[in-house]
Amino acid sequence: MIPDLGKYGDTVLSSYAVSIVLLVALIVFSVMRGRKVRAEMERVEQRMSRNG
Amino acid sequence: MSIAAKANALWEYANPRKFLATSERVLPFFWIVSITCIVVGLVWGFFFTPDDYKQGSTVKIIYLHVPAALMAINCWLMMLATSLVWLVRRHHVSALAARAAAPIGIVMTLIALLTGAIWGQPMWGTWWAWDPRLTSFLILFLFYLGYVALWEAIEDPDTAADLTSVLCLVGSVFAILSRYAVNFWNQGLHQGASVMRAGAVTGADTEEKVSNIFFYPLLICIIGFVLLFIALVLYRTGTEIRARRIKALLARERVGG
Amino acid sequence: MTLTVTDLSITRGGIPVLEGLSFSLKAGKALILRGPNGIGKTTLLRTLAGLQPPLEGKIEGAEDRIAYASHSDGLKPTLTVTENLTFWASVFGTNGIQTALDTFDLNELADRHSGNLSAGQKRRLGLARMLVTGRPIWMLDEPTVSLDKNAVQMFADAVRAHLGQGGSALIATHIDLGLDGEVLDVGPNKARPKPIDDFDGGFL
Amino acid sequence: MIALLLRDLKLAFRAGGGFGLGLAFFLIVTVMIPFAVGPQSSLLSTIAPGVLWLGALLACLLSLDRLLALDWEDGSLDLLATAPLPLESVVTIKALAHWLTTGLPLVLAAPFFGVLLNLPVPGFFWLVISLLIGTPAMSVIGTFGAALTVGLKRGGLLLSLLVLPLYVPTLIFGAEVARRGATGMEVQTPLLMLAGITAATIALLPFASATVLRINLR
Repeated sequence: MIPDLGKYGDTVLSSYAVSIVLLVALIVFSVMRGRKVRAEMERVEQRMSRNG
Repeated sequence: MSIAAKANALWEYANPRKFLATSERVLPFFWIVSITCIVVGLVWGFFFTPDDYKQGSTVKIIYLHVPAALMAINCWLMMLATSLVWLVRRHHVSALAARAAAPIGIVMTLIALLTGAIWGQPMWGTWWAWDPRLTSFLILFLFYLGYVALWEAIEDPDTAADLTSVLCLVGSVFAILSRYAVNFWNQGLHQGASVMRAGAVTGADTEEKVSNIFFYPLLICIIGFVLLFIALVLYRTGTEIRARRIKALLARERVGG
Repeated sequence: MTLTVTDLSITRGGIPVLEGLSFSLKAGKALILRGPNGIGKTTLLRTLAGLQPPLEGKIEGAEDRIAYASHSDGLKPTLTVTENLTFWASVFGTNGIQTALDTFDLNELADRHSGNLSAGQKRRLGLARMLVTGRPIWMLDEPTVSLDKNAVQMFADAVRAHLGQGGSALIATHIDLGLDGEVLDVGPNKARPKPIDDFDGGFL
Repeated sequence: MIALLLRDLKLAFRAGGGFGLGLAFFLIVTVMIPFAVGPQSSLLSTIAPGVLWLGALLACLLSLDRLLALDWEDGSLDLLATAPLPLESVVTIKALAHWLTTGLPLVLAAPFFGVLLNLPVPGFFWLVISLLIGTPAMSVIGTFGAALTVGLKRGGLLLSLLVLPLYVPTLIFGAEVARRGATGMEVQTPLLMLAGITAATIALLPFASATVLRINLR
């Protein structure tokens, strides 16, 4: 499945691993924080409209 | 619509609510297309391109290294533009977009630095060389860190937006100066960065025909990174807008709303 | 010349605190600011002094005519009384600190380092600093804090003398100084929050 | 303006004013370097120009957080902002006072520390010249950093982080002049660049510093 990377196999695979991990982490953190903030805003808005 | 009217229509997106509504509508497109592009580009590049005769399989790293490096710089340019818009027109969305973009720039710079270091190990025989291009990215990384730290440190959001914008402007000038300084200081091991000629990456003596093999997947990866950057900025700006709104609501509650 | 404020709204940390404020302060008069803590008296004084921009409204007759004294009065403990006053006099382009020394009874202390003064003496030095600026409108933020009864009396006399020479004063304080002037209660001008579903308003 | 400069100098020289702090730090760096890298004089003379420049830079950095913070805390900045003096002049004078109390002593002391580090003889002249031209830029850039972080509690670390990348061009060209001077190479290009950076920062950066200071005073 994985093509023959020759003697540089570790180099290529570790580059891909590091980059993909970083990208995925960035996306996951962005989405997690986005969800949290969105829920928080709805909560605050509801409380404010209840209390006038 | 006249050009002026179009320009005016563009400023309407500076209205946070309109921004949120529009970004919500277009975001799915950007997420899907960007991730598809990156997956296709990387799979193509990883599985279906040959090794370079000089660098062997390490040439496959360019599919990550080059787009990340491009975005690291373009992200700073985008922050510069939005900072200017904030300083001149006082659109909050603009300042928040700059704030939202900075961490993406950090990650892109980090990817460019790390893949560069990993690639440099077998090629140059060392993890880290004080090569001008690597050094410039390290300095850019410091600029990003300082910028984010300043945003985090300041309580009042408008003050933070003003100060970080000025820092971004001044920083840009110094970043360009540093680039020249670093070039002067060390002529460097790094190849030229001409992206449009992937041959530059694979060595000048490679045939152009061969470099086309690397060029198309690289182009797809670059498009993917650009779209991913846009998606992330739109999404994160939305988050910043909501966070800002929460802060404003709570502050109003405190003064007795 | 009169300081005139029309329909002024001011913000603190991006949030409106006072709105619709109008008053005028004539030469020779004092205006006492009253209102509960945290309502924005300090912010008002800072806005009038030109340290921060108002949200709305007009301020006339303030340009380069205000001597502002905050809670801390910009005195260096390692400089003597004379040195401190001379410095501020030359920054504001006036000379003659002697009047200020006389007015606030500071002649005996002239060569003392201001770090060695008592709280009341420091306060007097702070007021002398207002005098050496040569500016007609004094803006004082809680000037009687840490003053004893005699010192308060001396302070009131000094302000009265300043008014007598055609100056004016805007003072945020809780105590009665017996000055010739009006009292302005800013309580009713507390900014009312805009309706919360106004999204743009949520940014202000 | 002269009054402000004189006051700042007076404050720096009086007790607790922080004069000599940078110099002491510079001394520590140069004395400790041989212990850290070994006593071979050939090695020391190779790294001497760079070490001396770096020492000067760090000594400068060390004193930055006092540059505006003291005047901020005691309300002097508020009063200066309402004074007839434009804030641009205030920050320029502040930078000048910082240079006179930190930069200039470092320039004057550098030759003595150069002896400790076996700096080659032709290097002394160029070391002093490069520091003389370069340290004013460091004071002006530092003032900008200090103005950015003046209202913050614990702004010291942030100040260093912000100022560090801004110091890079000055350090590169300055140390390059000293290094080339020490080895007898021509110094014209880096010297011109260094002078250009200093001139440009002195001419332009005070406007940015005054802008951010005004924002911080709001």
